[in-house]
Amino acid sequence: FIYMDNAATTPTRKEVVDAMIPYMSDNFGNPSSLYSIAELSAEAVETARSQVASAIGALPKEIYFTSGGTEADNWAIKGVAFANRDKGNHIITSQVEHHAVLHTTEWLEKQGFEVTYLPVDKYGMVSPGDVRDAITDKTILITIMTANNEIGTIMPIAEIGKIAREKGVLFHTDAVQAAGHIPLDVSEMNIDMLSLSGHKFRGPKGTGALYIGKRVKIDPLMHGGAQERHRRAGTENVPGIVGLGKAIELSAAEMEEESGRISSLRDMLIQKLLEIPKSYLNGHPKIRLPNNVNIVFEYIEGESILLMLNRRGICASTGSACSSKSLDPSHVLMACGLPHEIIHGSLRLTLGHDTTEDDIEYVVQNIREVVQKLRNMSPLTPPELRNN
Amino acid sequence: FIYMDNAATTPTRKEVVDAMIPYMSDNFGNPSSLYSIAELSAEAVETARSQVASAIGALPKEIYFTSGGTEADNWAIKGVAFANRDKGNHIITSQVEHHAVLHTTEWLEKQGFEVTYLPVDKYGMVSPGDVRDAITDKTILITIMTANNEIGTIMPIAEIGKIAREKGVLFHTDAVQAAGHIPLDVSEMNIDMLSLSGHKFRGPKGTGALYIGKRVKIDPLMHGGAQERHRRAGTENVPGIVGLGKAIELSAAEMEEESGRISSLRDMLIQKLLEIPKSYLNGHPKIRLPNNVNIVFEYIEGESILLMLNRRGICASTGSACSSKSLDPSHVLMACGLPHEIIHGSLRLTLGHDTTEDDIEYVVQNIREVVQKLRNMSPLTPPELRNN
Amino acid sequence: MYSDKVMDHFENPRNQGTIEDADGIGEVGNPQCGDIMKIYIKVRDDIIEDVKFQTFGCGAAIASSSMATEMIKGKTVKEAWDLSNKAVAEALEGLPPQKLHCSVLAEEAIHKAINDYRAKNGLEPWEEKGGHQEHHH
Ligand SMILES: Cc1ncc(COP(=O)(O)O)c(C=O)c1O
Ligand SMILES: Cc1ncc(COP(=O)(O)O)c(C=O)c1O
Ligand code: FES
Ligand code: FES
Repeated sequence: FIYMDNAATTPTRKEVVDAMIPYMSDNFGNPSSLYSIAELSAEAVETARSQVASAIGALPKEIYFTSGGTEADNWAIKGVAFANRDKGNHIITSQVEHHAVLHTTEWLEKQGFEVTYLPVDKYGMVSPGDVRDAITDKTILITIMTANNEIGTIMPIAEIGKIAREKGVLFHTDAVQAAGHIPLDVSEMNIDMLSLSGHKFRGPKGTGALYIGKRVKIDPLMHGGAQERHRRAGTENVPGIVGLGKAIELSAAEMEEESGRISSLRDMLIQKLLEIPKSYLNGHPKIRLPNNVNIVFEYIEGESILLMLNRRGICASTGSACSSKSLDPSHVLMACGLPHEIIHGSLRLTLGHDTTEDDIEYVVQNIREVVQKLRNMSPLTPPELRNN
Repeated sequence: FIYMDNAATTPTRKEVVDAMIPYMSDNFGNPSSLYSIAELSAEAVETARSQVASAIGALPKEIYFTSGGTEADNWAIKGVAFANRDKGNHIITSQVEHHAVLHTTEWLEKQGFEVTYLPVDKYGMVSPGDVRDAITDKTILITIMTANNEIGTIMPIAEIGKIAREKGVLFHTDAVQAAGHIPLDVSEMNIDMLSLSGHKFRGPKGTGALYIGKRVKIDPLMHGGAQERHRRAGTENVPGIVGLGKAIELSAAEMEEESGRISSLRDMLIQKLLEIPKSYLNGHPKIRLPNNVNIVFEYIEGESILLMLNRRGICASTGSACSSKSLDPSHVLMACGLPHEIIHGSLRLTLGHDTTEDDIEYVVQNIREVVQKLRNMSPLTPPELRNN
Repeated sequence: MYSDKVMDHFENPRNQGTIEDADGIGEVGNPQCGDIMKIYIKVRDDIIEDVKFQTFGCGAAIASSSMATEMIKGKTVKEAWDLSNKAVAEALEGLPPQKLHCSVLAEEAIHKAINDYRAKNGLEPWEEKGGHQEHHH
């Protein structure tokens, strides 16, 4: 099959699996223990910490391992909210964040916090000026994602970081889709907290990290043992942490070459798909993740596109409500101002390490056929686009 | 080396690793996706859910996967606290809980909750009568562990469950040390929530589960995507979940035989160690985990015992402050009424699947020597116990 | 997620298309919800002689349209009216719970088409159940 859903998850790369295995049954010690075998685990965790740190321009002691991007986001936001309640109760975020951010801030609203959800432009981009204008003397946190998971738009986070630093407000960024794919530097970009997730860059599922800069006052999300310098309790997932470290190290080393190759495949795919009539690109035409294609085909519905592509061995994703358990259409495409019926026909293709030019050809050919087949079936399709 | 710290963590068993590997690089799909390869992941997660459910007498739909015991404890306690604030703000727990419970309730105290920390008897046992007496009309949760991680004492949780159910209060039990080792049945025992952790029964680190019965009203701890029926967000750690399921299934199947074998080794070890003068058993003499030995040697200090044992290839643990990052002596042994200086000489040996009778001999011989060596060095040792 | 039967009707939909001189047309849903279903019927001697559909919607919506049209073809108008969404879902070997409402669409579209036919022939319309139950887009 052809896997074009690398934004959902990626296969764990072989080097990563190989690095993990020794920490499962052999060097299995609990890093908190005193004996020699446990020291091997503790050292492996520290190596991974350095690997993550150097990929984002942080210090090793500023990296905390979590169970994934969701935990990192929940921790950053709830942790800062509860620890800084005396300073204020206002949080700024955007309408196009991942649910790991949005459902967290919604929950905090129930706990008495106030949240500003900034709008975006038609490309899904947050404006730094809007961020600045939203800051009040009660604002304790700004959380804006580095790059959007659905449409791939890369946010102006360096500008937002600068504003946040000037105003003395903490700035968190959900870099789950960006880390391992585009260059990031927490100190240059004035980022106080950054979330990342291993399985988005060919690392293991169930692993992630939160970078926490030195000026951040934060409560734990996981209370308990003294792990992670008393900030994140729980026996360390040593194999997972080792895998995360290895994956980000390799991604950083290969980033330049890999993102060049993938973004030209992306551009080729976009160009060919836009030849299909009544199709439009979602997200920013240029400032987007190297691997993201999000395109809308009018008159048809996303879940049925996916099902037909699946029968042809192609894995993709959609923002259509019909494909989601909650039956809500993509909040991201809504925030970009697209009407419901257009959102329903959106298709996200996210390329990966294994994607080839042949794959692009095959996918384009099949999408053409599927789109035509579904348009023939749809009551909305105008006669000139039917061929039956 | 001889590993006698199975309460800290266990090696992941080979069958479990083998079950996990296929879900890393091959069947790597995100269970929430629509295409066929993702269905393999989704099915694997559901199989694991049934495996966990049947090990504790629950229904599959009552099992939620977490990143470990700590997350399960934090979720159960904070989740119920925040969701039931309108009903009351009182929580009952015990002084001997794991820090994953105690530091969570301490944090909740800062958020306006009131917590009763029940005392224990000299064996570390909570009295069901005390639980009953502590219940007020503001009580929303009782959380008492199934078995203690340091001293192995098994709590009267069926009685506590009965009281909780009669009084209409939710009952959570931290079964992290018990699950996979002793029989548990959430419906017979009237348990509303139960935490378990994979790496304590030869499953993978970074995996756990929370059982949530149908009468429980609970907020998520991880907000975000719709995973785990909207209750625990975050891309599922599919290999980890598969490993957890496999490990608990095997543990349940082997429990009777394994616990018989291990508890006779435990009794042998206890008996031989108590032959050392001025040594005492901690925890309940009979009602204790099959694999737990916790013994105190007067006049000496735990960290030095561990270090010397480590040089002899023996891995163990202690309740001494000197070995813990926080430099507080074990709160469990304190709650049992032991004086500080005695606590410092405690040694925990927790047996496992690989423990043999030869190991017991070797360990006893070495502990004898180490205890004598350290007693010869200690200013507290009375002359008749010295041999130098 | 879907049964083989659903996938078969989805990939090879029966009775897809329009009828130029239809005796009755029923349309339900709206594009905002992500689903529109249109049913065309040709009736002769109280028998559904021909039926066609057009659907904008998910796999379940398309498969339900296909199955429902197959199930009413050759039946009397009354029999067609009595086709329940449950029967359609059963014939499809089940639908996921969150997709049951897609089969309701088929039932409703058929009712609309039949009442359109009745109206055109000067007959009292039959009472429709009304509304999209369980339809929470
Ligand atoms: C932007 C973004 N944030 C957060 C997450 C959550 O990460 P995880 O599923 O690893 O917990 C994801 C992916 O699902 C994401 O794309
Ligand atoms: C009784 C008890 N509860 C909770 C935990 C925490 O489990 P984990 O470290 O897997 O998060 C442990 C083990 O460390 C434990 O022994
Ligand atoms: S048409 Fe939207 S869920 Fe079926
Ligand atoms: S004597 Fe050194 S820490 Fe206790």
